[in-house]
Amino acid sequence: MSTAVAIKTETFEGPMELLIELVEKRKLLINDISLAKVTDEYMQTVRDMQEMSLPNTAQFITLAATLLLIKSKSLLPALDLTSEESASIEDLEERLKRYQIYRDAGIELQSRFGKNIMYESEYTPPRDPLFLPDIFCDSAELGTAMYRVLNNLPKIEIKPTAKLRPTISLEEMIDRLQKRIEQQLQTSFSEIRATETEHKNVIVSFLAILELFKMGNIIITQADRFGDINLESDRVHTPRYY
Amino acid sequence: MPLDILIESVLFYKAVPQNKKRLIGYFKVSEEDFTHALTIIKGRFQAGAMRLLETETEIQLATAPELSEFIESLRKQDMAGDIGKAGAETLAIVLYREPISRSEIDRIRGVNSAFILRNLMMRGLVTRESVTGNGYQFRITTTLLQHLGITDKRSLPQYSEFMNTIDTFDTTSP
Amino acid sequence: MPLDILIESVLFYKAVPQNKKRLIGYFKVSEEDFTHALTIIKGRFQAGAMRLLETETEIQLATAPELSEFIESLRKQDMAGDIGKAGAETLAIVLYREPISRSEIDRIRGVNSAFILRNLMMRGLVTRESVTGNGYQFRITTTLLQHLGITDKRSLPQYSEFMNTIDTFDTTSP
Repeated sequence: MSTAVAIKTETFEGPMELLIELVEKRKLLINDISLAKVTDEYMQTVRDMQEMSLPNTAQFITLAATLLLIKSKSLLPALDLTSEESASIEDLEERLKRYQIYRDAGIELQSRFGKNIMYESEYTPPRDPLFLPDIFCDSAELGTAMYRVLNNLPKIEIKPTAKLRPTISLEEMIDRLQKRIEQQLQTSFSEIRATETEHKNVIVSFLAILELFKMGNIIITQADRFGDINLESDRVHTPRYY
Repeated sequence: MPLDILIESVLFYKAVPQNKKRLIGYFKVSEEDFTHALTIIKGRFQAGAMRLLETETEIQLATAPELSEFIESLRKQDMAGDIGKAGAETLAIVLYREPISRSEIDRIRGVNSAFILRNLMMRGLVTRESVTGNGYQFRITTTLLQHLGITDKRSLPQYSEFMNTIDTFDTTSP
Repeated sequence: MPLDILIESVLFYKAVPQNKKRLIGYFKVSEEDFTHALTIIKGRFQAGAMRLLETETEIQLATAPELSEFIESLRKQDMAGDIGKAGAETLAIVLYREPISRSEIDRIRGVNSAFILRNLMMRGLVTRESVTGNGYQFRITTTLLQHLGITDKRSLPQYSEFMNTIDTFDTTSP
């Protein structure tokens, strides 16, 4: 975690923008290897955003789940991905590559914009204009027109997060798992998988385990290549002092 | 940039007659060079739809005389048409909110209103006044007000309700 | 009167962008004849101060990009500034993929683009047309071309490069 360079000042409108930035900063191409590499930093940035309670964090977390999936596959090659999971990884790479093209094209537009403007004729209103009213020039008609205008005003946006099912935050999941591991001392991924009904939560819980593993709080063992993954809190073996 | 190109661009951009003496002074050129540049422009325009008109004091661009009948038919069409829904909406905003700047109108409608406002001015329905350092502000013409028979804005349909909605929008939107 | 002369006079007289389809209908000509007339106008303008701008839907007259600085000196108001990163990538999506719906734009950007599109529309850089039963589709405007200093989008230096990449991408991926 300490190696991650936190991006402090820049704010990102969307997850794609952040992800592209992280990949390109390392001069990498978009593939599973580069995405696994930037996962930590992505997670850190999203965590920072959560702390600053920036809006739209939900969409960043959704993408974080896919990223952590990529990362975990790179850490545990034996991990068997469902076809749905593989598809979500492919889809992310695809979307990111597509986004990158338009982002690059946008950079070209931005560099030209306003540099050599081609002007249309300046408008000078006629000195003595005609008076050409029409059917709309009537206070009832104009009242109707005004009503239409006000009807089309952008609605004060109801926070999009409210409409979505509440996405569990990474921290919540890590906490929950940690407690559970400490209680049971040993658990296995298939067990967690069975208790989590929602697909997304399965991903998040699994990756949270990997996070714990990375932080040195648990031990992961896998007896054989396609066997179950066993989790153990390492607290018993190596007591920690706080 | 050659003088003739610069003069041509001023005439096109300004779209109203330009004083020759002023242009000569502005470009700091001799009268001969200026006249020569005009000859080049006239030659260039020969094959097209535009002409350079020249009086003793002024020059301007105009369509070729052969096109006068066609242009007249365009003008008649413009006058025969109505302002359309978008025109009515823009006119309504000016009526309820005047004096109002173009950027405020754009913000309320969510689209650029430059061309619609030109049409409304051409038809004598709105006028604009220059506000120092702040571009233009638009108003309903007195002729249209009389035509509408409005002496007091508050008698407009749902006046205070509409005003409140826009006030809220103004203070809550970014 | 030749078609190119008539079109040129409409553009000059109206001085606002003209819809190509409407002109084709008005003059009752084929699309080929119309396009040919535009080519003639472009050729004629080559030596002068004006250019013919063309999007997929509209045409308009404007000053040549080389005159930008000079015209700027004649103006009282500055043009509005930068478009920002989000604006630039959204413009790129519309430019390379027009006509395009908001949901497609949202999908490519991975974020809700309602606000940025509204902003671009207010600046007149994109426009929307309603498609029956399908909401709105967005297109670029001649105003955007004016700000980019190009007569049509294909004259962007990297246009075909980007277009090829996008085409390849869109045909090979699901």
